[in-house]
Amino acid sequence: MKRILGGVIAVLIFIVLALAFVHIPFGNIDLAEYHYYNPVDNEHTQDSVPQHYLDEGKKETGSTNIVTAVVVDYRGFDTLGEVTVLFLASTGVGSIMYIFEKEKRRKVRRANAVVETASKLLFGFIILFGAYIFVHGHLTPGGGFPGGAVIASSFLLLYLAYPRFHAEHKNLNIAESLAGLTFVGVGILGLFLAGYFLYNFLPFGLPTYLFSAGVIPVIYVAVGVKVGSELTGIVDAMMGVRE
Amino acid sequence: MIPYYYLASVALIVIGIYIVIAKKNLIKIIIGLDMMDTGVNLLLISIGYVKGGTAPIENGNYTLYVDPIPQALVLTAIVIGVSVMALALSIVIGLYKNTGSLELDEIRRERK
Amino acid sequence: MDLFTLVSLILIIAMLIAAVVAAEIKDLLSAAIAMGIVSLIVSILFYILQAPDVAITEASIGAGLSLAIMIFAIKHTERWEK
Amino acid sequence: MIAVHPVLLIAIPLFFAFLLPLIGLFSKKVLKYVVTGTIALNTIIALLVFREALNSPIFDILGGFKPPLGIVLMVGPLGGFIALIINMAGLIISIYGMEMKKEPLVKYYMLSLLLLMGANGMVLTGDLFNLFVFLEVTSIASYGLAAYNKDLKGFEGALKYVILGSIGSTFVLIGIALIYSQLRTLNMLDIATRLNEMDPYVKIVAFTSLFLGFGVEAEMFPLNTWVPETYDGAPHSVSAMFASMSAKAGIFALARVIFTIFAFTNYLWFVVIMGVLTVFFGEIIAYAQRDIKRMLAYSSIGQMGMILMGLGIGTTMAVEGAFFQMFSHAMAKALLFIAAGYMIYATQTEKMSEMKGIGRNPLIGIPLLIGILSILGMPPFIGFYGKFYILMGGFSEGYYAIIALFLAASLVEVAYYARFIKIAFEGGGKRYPSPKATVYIPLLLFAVIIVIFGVYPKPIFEILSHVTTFLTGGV
Repeated sequence: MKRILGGVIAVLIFIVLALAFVHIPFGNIDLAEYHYYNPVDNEHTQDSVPQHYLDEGKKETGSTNIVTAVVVDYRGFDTLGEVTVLFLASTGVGSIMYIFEKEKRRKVRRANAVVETASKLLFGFIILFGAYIFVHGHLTPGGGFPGGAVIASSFLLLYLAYPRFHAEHKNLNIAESLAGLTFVGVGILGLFLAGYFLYNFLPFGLPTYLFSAGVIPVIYVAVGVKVGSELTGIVDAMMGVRE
Repeated sequence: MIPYYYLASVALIVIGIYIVIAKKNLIKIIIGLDMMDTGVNLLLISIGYVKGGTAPIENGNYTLYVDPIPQALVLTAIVIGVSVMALALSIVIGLYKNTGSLELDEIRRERK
Repeated sequence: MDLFTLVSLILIIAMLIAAVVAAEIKDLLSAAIAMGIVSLIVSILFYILQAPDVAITEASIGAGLSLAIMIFAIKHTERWEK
Repeated sequence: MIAVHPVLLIAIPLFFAFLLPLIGLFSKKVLKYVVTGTIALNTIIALLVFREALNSPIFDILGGFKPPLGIVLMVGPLGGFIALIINMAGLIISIYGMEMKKEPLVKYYMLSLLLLMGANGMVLTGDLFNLFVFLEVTSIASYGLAAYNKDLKGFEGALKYVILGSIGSTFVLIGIALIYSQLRTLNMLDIATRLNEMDPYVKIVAFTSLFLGFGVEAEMFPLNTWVPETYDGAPHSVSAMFASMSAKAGIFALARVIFTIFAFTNYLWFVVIMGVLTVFFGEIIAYAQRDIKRMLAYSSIGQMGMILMGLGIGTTMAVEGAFFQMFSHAMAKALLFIAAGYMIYATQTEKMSEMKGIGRNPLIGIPLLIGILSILGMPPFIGFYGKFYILMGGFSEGYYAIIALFLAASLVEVAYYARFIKIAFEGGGKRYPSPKATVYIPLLLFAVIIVIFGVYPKPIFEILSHVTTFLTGGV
């Protein structure tokens, strides 16, 4: 019964959406031909939003990677919201898993010596790699989110190799709080210095250099630390369930 | 003709919706939600594709790039998807600890 | 048919097969892994569509960590769908 | 230059939510005062923003890029009004929330601050994708809070909410993708001006997706099956927050989609029908309920349906009524949920039939009576104006059949609330413990607001005179 209902609804939605996508071209688009309207100054322009990012992005934000420029600078407020979502998820998971944590620990077989040593050796390198990804977010593909995920994966390795391993909740909380405060603090500083929340108030420097693009690297480091500690927190809460 | 990328992503979304409606196992339902998210992400990225364009990283040699905005949106959407999934899974674990079952109808029976 | 279309079509068909497997298989662990394969193929498709940032993120978060979290959840509950 | 930045309404709760874990390391006792203080600060800022928005709409440009390149917050008089309502309700509920004993407290306070922040963001933002992000912030905070009791009921309600909420947000994202693919922009006003560049079929599909997506948060008919279980399973203060904050933000986002973005006039009958179905569904099932919180939850669905109907009828008068109803429902339902919390605590049961004489204590009884009468739409209270204006708007548009259904549903509403009043004020009950200050102060505050603006509604009507510009696609 439920299967038939599900099938019917699924087919209906498929048809409706597929018919809508007949009207949307794939690939054959000229990004420059969409002219936006600026509601604040009430003017119709000859400019197009994506084309503007591609043409002026490097000049306006100092970032070589335009996706990073959009994520952190043009639409930085979305990223703040997104970081909050992850923060909420880790808070929520922690709040739900709270009652299961106090029960006694589960017995786990020890991993063998090779795995233990190798993961101890690899741990530092993986952290370094994650840090590399988020520090260079404005120059190469990558950024705070994948970098943070890589850092969390290094902790995941330790969890799998050492059954007794346990990340200190206090330290994770402090790390994510400080990173979050940095992000909001940079935003509020921009508000005081220039009148715009999240304004890119640092000098841009020379593009393609590491110390360029103003506040983008600062924000991406904060995002990386925050994402890393939050995902580690989620992994810890999920692993921490004792039976 | 509808481009196959759109069809594929709509198919993923629809399979996800089918799983959510038809299945009674909670972990399966969450897999369905995740699949819907993935489908929408693929949809957004295909909308931003420009034939012959390269990734929007300015190295000087290229002049045609793909649309950067959907990529920024999808970065956000991926993280949101994983957050919802983690929270949903922890709720499922909580339900399992309370009822000893993952099936929706058994849980409903348990409550009565 | 150029290389772009060929590779995309092969990957898309593989992805849809993995999605159907994830929907229908009774073993939840296999279903979760099939979901991970869907995410992984989608991340390759992102790369083909010139979105390297998103590809990296999807591969590490969507395919890697969320699969790990899913497997933990299955370990703490049951493996078989009734 | 703007004197007060609306972005502070979002930045301040966020800053303190990130700060709370650090404060929690030193002392857990000060947490509740920090939270209440933060929300009080926010309410003051909301008041200032609202005063400024009355003169002219505020555009707060974020990151220094002119929209649609950057994200902009746009606050019109109505947006400022709804933000003020949300913050005010949040402040009063946070007084009740001080009573919360269940660990982990730090997480409870963080989640409730971020719920407030998300609701503020949904109301203030002028960017479609940003609206989606804040929708997610609000709903993920709600999922965490709904499961906060960590019992079977709480988990079940939260899971239902997660499933429907995720489907809803997927639909919102599909709608955004459709709009973006045709216009290559995300700013609401930009979309609104260039809407005719879209293909008509794509436009309808995009509208339907967005409508269904936000309908989950706004408790619209086929998507509101999560409401009773989630409200029932959540802690009492959280149920009050859902009814007065996240539902209001959801319905305002829906109003934005209908009027600001699409400015549809020929599809509004669809909204009216969804609204009337919601009213009917909510009120009829509420009549059959025996548990107080479930009854209030279904009644909340009914009230949201009335708001939706008002929006759908689409004349100035009906939309004024809808906004008035948002105000009155936010105040009265929060009051009733807090009262329900006390009654459940005092009687140790959720069954209404066992709450004999609970209202005989005047500290509970008088606010309870005021709240119920306001929900029913009795004249000297604020609930009256909302219902009356929606009805009058319906008459002027000739929706006679729908008005008849609306009145029938209202009669059902009267019936079940009267049944409850009879039990609550009956003599011969046990002696109940008298309420603490954290219970009766919020109740009295809500009751005072309901009475003052019921007797003297002129300021509200002055605010609502801006509805005309809102209807024609203004901010």
